[in-house]
Amino acid sequence: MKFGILVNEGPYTHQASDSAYQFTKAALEKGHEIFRVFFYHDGVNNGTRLSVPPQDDRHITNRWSALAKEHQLDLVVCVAAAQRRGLLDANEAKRNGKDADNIADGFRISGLGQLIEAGIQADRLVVFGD
Amino acid sequence: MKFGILVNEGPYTHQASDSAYQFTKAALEKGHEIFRVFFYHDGVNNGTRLSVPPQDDRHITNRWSALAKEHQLDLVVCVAAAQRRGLLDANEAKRNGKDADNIADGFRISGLGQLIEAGIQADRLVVFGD
Amino acid sequence: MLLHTVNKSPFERHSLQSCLRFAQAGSSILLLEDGIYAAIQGTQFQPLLQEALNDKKVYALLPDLQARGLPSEKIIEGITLVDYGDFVDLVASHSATQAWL
Amino acid sequence: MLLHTVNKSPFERHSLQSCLRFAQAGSSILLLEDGIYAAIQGTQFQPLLQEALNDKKVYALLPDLQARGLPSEKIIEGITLVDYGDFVDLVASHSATQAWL
Amino acid sequence: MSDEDMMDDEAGGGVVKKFLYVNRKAPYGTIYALESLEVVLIGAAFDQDVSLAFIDDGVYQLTKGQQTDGIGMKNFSPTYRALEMYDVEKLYVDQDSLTARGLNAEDLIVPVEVLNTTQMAELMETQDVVFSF
Amino acid sequence: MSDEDMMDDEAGGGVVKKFLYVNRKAPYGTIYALESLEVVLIGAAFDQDVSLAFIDDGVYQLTKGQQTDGIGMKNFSPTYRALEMYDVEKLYVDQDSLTARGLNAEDLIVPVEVLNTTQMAELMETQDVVFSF
Repeated sequence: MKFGILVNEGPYTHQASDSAYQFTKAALEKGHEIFRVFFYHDGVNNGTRLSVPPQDDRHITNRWSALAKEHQLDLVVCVAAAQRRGLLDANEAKRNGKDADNIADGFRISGLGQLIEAGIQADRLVVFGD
Repeated sequence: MKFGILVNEGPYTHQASDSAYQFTKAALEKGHEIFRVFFYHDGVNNGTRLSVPPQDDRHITNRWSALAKEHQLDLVVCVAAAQRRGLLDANEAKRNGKDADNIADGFRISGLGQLIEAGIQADRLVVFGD
Repeated sequence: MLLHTVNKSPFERHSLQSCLRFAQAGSSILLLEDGIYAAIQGTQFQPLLQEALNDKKVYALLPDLQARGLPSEKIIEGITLVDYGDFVDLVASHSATQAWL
Repeated sequence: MLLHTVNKSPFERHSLQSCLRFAQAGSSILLLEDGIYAAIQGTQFQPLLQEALNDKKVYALLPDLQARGLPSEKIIEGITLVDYGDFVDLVASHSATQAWL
Repeated sequence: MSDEDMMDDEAGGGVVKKFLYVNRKAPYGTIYALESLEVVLIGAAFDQDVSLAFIDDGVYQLTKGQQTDGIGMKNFSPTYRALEMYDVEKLYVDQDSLTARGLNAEDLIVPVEVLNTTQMAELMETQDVVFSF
Repeated sequence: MSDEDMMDDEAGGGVVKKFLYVNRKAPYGTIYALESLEVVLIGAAFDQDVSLAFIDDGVYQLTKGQQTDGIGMKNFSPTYRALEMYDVEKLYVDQDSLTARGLNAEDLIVPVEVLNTTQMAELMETQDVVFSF
């Protein structure tokens, strides 16, 4: 079965990203396909490569990046939500005249249409939020 | 009177930063002193210079920066909370082997002791959060 | 005396009830952000607020009321509407502020 | 039928009550994150959950229970403890999932 | 909306699903209402069978007379009136949520269909995809 | 804790204020409990008169038997036991919040003083600074 995953909250502050990660990992272990993980609202902050959590804590962004690499996951950060909150890739930084970007490996920035598409193409959409 | 302000939530997602800003501005207009504005939890995300809100919306970070410049406000971002969430200045980026930083003008990163100090030195501490 | 602030809708969270349980006679309560929904007449929270008004001051932040389309005439009698400047004065005139987040 | 998820403490927010008001007979409810506090015996929410169990399935996510120090023997009878793999199965076996955020 | 928002238009390839947007949060205190509306607007281009449900504090999103100058935010409530132009016409409001808040359909900025609990529950059960924010 | 956290030690310059940390949120579902505790630990170096209040879901922060391996987070509840070493010894728990949750003082990981509503309200009224997160 094909799953779409929506993550509405940023890393660490709410458990949403953790629950979404555990769900995604379990789905993959059961042989399901993850059509896309879409990060919306503060969820876009999961995609920063500048995070430095304490050494005895999980690294939420790196964990997503590693899972994406292992399973060719499509991790999509909403462009409008990301712009509001300061999550940019090199293109977005250039387009908006910013001198730095902060997106992590394995994440890409795209439009809300990608969320709608996940709703259409995936057999099930699961929402994790606050 | 000297006020300390604590902002617990990030920009746009919760009204906390807006309310804190309006309060701070009103206090300054009444001739009070703002000892410090301390950004904790997701509040650290108020200090990113990479934010690009829609043109018809307020620019929360720039608004804080401008107020800080006009009134020599001390805007302090908690280092531990900022590291978790990927908000770094040039020093922090270097120290943690990161290739970019994202702190905005007028914000500085420091320790939680700065919040305690605000509690001690300010006549009143006001908390804005979720 | 303390100034208590409540910024959550009473329909969504229990912050208001907790605040009212601990707020002492003579203290003040400021409703702001989504907390202002507690200030409207005709909801299940009106009796709670009216009881609070017997021995406490209750304030509601007018800019937050206006943003949410709540007309002043729908506010429970006895609740004082304030602006951000008044909010500053309230903080200054109370011994400390406790936010019921 | 729908799978409803509730991730909020019933002591803090009203999500569980709203969920239970709309959940149809035959649907399922999964309590996770802070939502698992609703699964404990002896609180004001036990009657609500027991009524729901008459015509719905109720699940609670074991890893979230364990994290919060809630022993399995304190869970309301009839609630099924599940892990993340079971959560996946539940999503797959219901027509859609509705999150009561 | 930026260019990227539009680039996936018609990605559905002819499939029509029932999409329900569940709105349970008040406006301005948090951004969920506004950003939910942004999804609805983008989603309208995909020709799915879209419904919006307003439950609990979500009914506050639709109140008339919102004036946001005092809090320095943009008043986005007129956008709900624009939904019709996007062919988003199924707006359902929970009767009990209105009543509990001392509101009725005349207090709302757009025409809506008011549903009782059973009707709303049945609407939910028929959906293929439920978005909550 | 990083170096910066310590650099303001003794910034109070002899002033002793009454600091109350109000904990009303459950652990793990959100980070507030953990990050509140981090403030308490840093604040302990400043020799203020510190009290912690656990109210509503905040009492869940103190439950025995927390095992977080399954959710991949760190179990920070043992840190409450370390507070004593930092001379943070005034831990107050609201009786009604315990009762509503079917808990009592024996279910908690540290010794606490259980207060009724009036006692807790009076404690609050005596504070100079109230931190809520």
